[in-house]
Amino acid sequence: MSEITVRQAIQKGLMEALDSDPNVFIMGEDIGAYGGAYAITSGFLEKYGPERIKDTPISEAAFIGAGIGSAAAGLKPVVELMSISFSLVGFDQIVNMAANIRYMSGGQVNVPMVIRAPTGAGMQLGATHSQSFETWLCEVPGLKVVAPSNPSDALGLIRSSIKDPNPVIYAESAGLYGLKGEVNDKYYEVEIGKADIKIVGEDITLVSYGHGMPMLAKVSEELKSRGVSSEVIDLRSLSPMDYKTVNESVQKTGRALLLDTARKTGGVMAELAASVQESSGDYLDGPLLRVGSEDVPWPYNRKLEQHAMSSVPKILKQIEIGYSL
Amino acid sequence: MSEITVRQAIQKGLMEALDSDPNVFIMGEDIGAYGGAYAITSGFLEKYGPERIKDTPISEAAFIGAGIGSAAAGLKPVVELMSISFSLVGFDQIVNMAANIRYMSGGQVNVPMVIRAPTGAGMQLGATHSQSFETWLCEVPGLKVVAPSNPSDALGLIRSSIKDPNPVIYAESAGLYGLKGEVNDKYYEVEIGKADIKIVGEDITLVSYGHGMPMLAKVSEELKSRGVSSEVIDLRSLSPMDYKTVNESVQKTGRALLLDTARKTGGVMAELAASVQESSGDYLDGPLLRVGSEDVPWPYNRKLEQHAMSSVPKILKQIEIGYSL
Amino acid sequence: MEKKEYLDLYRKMYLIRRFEESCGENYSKGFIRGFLHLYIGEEAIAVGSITPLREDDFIVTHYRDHGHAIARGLETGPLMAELFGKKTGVSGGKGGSMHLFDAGKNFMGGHAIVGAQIPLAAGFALASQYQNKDSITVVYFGDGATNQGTFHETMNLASVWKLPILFFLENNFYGMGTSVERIRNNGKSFGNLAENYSIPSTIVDGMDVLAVKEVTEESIKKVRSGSGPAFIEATTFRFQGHSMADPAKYRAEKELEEWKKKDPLINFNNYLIKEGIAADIDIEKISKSVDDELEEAVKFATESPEPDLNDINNDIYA
Amino acid sequence: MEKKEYLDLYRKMYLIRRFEESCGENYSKGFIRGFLHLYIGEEAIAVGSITPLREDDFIVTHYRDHGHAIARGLETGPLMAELFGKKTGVSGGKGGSMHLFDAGKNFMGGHAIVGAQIPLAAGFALASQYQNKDSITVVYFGDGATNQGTFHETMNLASVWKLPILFFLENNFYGMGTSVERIRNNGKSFGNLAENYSIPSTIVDGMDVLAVKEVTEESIKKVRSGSGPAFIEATTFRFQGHSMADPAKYRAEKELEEWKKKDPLINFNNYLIKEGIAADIDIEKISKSVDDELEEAVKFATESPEPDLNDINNDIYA
Ligand SMILES: Cc1ncc(C[n+]2csc(CCOP(=O)(O)OP(=O)(O)O)c2C)c(N)n1
Ligand SMILES: Cc1ncc(C[n+]2csc(CCOP(=O)(O)OP(=O)(O)O)c2C)c(N)n1
Ligand SMILES: [Mg+2]
Ligand SMILES: [Mg+2]
Repeated sequence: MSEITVRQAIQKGLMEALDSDPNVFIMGEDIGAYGGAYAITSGFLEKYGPERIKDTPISEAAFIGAGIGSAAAGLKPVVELMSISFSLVGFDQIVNMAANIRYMSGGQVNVPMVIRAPTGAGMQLGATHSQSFETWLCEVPGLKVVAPSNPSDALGLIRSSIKDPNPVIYAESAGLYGLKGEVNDKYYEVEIGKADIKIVGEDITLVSYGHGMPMLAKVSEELKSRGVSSEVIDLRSLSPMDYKTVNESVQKTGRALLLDTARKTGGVMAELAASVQESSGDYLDGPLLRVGSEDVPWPYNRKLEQHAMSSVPKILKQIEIGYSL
Repeated sequence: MSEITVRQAIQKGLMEALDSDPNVFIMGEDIGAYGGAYAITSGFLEKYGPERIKDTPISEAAFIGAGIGSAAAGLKPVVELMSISFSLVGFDQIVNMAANIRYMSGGQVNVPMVIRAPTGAGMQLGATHSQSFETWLCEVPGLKVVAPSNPSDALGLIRSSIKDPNPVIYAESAGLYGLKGEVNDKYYEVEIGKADIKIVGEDITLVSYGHGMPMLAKVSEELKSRGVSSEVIDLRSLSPMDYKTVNESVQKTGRALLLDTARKTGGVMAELAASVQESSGDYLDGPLLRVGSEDVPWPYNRKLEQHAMSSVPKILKQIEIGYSL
Repeated sequence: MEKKEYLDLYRKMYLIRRFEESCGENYSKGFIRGFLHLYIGEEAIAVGSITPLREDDFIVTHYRDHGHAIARGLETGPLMAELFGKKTGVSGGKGGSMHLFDAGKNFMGGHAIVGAQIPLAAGFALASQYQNKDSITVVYFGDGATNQGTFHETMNLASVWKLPILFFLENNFYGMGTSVERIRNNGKSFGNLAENYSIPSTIVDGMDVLAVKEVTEESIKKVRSGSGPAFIEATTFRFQGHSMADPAKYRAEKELEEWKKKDPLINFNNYLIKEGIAADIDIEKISKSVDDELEEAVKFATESPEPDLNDINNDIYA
Repeated sequence: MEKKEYLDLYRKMYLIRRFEESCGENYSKGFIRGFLHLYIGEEAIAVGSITPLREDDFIVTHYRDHGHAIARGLETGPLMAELFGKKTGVSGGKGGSMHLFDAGKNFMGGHAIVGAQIPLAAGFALASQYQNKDSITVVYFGDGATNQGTFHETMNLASVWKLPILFFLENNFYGMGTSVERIRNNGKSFGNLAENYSIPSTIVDGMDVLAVKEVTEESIKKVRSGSGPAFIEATTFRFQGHSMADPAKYRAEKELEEWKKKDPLINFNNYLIKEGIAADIDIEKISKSVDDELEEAVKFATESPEPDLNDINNDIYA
């Protein structure tokens, strides 16, 4: 075991892939000479050269599209977006092209591509730079979407994402890059589509992903101190979504709180709640609770931004109101 | 009262606005000389001239953006997209600009714009042309989204949309343009944000919008013949969403089926189900049921496409399984 | 060029023409549905530019894609079956007219979002470059598509990266009902757009299959040599409306008549006869063989099975 | 030009310089957060091009927007307060550095998605044209933004519709860490991109405030006359990193040193003295007054209240 950060885990996974598969290359804005907006590819240009670490012009639609084409031709592109907020200018390429080409061609054309992008709010970047579009992308058939919350999953998921023969969106919580954690030195992968039960418990199921997981850890602690045992689930993969694990847990505990760090309305947990109440309704002791960020454009001011975000107190309050726990 | 089609209702509303407000103008691809991809603006160019019926180059991002700017400067643009599927190439302008500018400017800049677009599948246009992105747009704070299901609402909503000082997405079910219905000759508007109880009933609440409503009418008939009384609600407005009307109905009936014509996963009804089970859980006799289209890219083949779509038999089957009705 | 090659060009053009006519009929009969865009009038472009390509070259095109598919050698049976939505169609009945694919022939799709195929095509070119192969990619698009941002973004990218890609503009002077002068303020030709990115451009009479073939061969040579992208603009006209839904009232009758005088098929026929390259009997033989082939194709399409209902969930993920 | 006008230009440039320096300090202290992009080195552009505008002209710019805001006459107090996230800020503390707005002054925003402000700006120009007003719109963007499709789409649209818009390219030769020659294969200047759409273009030394002013005045006249859009490229250099997070290691020390010799402020100062337009005492007076103003601005920002928590739900809908 080694202790590394999420950033280091992603770097490790990328370097392994670059080292072992000559068809793997990375492209994106300022990933080379600049070293990456969040320094993920720092030092890569020097090590792998400009053919494999490709700085692009500021034209997301063009280089996402080129990624798709190159994948369809047999390469393994890893495309970095500086922010998932910028995916919008290339949204047609992701949603209409990457996701649909296999289907429209009757299964002839695969798109083994990874799109990596930081996601989420909390850094006072304002309304256009703080969005969490994994909430939309995970609803598109043809795409897979993963979102690690810790170094171990970050490494395991970047490995499986690059190996996957489908287009995979790898959403990186921008606030977690510096998070440290243990990583197994023996090679492993994390299966896309499998949630992780972080804590086994009896009284309530807590579900989130990415940036929500550190919050759930605190909530679980606090509940424990109140004598309440919580089962904590990290979805890790938003598409495919591991409904089974969540349903089994909810059927055991009879209660659940689903946490989005994105805005509540239309968050990942909306679909999960709608689906779980349908499958596991009979086992529920009350409604499924949801917490998400406020339904407002992200404000710059720190106080407002913090207030807009999901938080431990908000979660505890919902649990109190909903289940008197 | 007059009997007109949805198409005629939209035309009437647009012409009224053009006649009464010199700041209203329409722009989009082939709305002038060609008369509009779905013939909504047929004859408009001749009547209002090229300054007010503006044919654009095929550059959705540019003319949506120009619509936003012109609205911010005091005009009343009605932007037509040939298909809501094409909104993706201008998604950044809609989601990051139109929706956020008021907030980011601290309330200084209004964007009184309407974006009209046909939506939905069923015409064998394949994966890239059959999407229903109102499901995403209604989750964006700052935007309003309406989706009429009949001529009367189509007219009432186009009136209120054009008057609204905010950006409004007016989603037109492409399959309903020819639908006929009664329209009041006296001027009226339909308030954005108010659902419509089409049929009052006791045993089950049926909710949809747009293209889903004709299906619900049939389902309600069939249920009636089985002695089951259904309350049928047309959301009409997807943002703001009239949770109150839905909750009241569900609290009365204790049962509900929510119908999406878009894909089930991430459809409008996901959020509604998640929210209603939270607010009205105590009144429910079972889970909230959802029907939506299959989670697949839209296929071209007619049999497959029809099979992918929501349908009356699928709805009835769900109701039978869920509530034994 | 051998007589055989001339006749091959003629046959392909004639096959496209008759295929499209057959599509029109079968659309009216309801066997083909959705959006259907015919290539009648533009046949010389696909045939002249695709014939000189190698098998390992990639082709990416737009929704008006039947001509390119046929020129590439996709069989008319599976093509027609695709339009009929059948399981035996080139895209398994899932793509339809706008989304023809044959990965085995490196025919990487018709694409229906205007301009969206252009970045995609750059990716195939990038793959060839990355793998040190000398295959190239040709991407087709219309005059209307030049207004999309993706066109410019990709031209720039291709130029900066010196990608082996041939941008092929089919300028038929209309994007749906919108004529070129209404969406462009710098003349009716587009070459300067390319030169702007230091991409060499050529303009050619798209009604003349030999001319198209010649300039394409030159451009292919250039692109294959590794010098970066090239751009060809072929001027043409679609003899029909934009799609089956379009009566094309926005065009003057006279404009169409003028263009019809340049019918690529008739003119090439006349040329072959006049130059003594072929005799009437050769042409008749081709007509006959094409008619037979198409009869077979329609029969194949008609008799082929529809996809199974479970096919709906296949082909989403690999 | 009167002495007063010269000194006004100088004062604005100096105010921007000092404002930016103060921003940098206050960022280090943690009072300003998020992304902060300074305009140091580029002052002559905003001042030279905005000074000649009329009050009813619209300005739309990118995230590197402090200079334009100050040149437009937005007060430094509310500007600094915005960066501090205060309720008294020009955008109520909700926009931050990248989203400065003052609708009353037709300052229609800094915008943070590269290239996204360009279509928006066309809309303001369209409104002026539609209402038969002779106001114009100026839109600012960087060299990197020219790679975005929106830039081309809007240039084309503006040209076809003859919109009264002035496209203003601030070419500082880098988009973040990427130098112009790495994202463009046709030289380091961009004028041909405009001419391509029949938009007249001018290139100007963006370190020389008088030169910028002069060419902008000419372009404004042209655009205001109704002849359609114009394009100006001003060459410049940012003396700092892209944002506060960027040590700018990708640039050679020497390149920066060369450009610093052209410091627009120092050179204009020297020019004023050399030509006898101003005396040292005038400059000193300005320094003093600017320093005082900024002290006030920071004080105002510091002492201003934060937004109320309920403000979070305001300003979403009208
Ligand atoms: C992004 C987008 N906008 C609009 C459309 C609708 N549309 C389909 S074809 C077309 C015209 C394209 O014209 P052109 O590029 O000249 O090709 P042509 O049809 O003449 O071959 C339009 C507007 C679309 N498919 N995609
Ligand atoms: C669509 C999009 N992609 C990427 C970014 C990140 N980004 C912000 S500024 C910038 C560089 C822009 O360079 P340039 O246009 O030359 O302006 P400058 O900063 O030099 O003034 C980049 C890549 C963004 N904000 N939006
Ligand atoms: Mg055309
Ligand atoms: Mg720059």
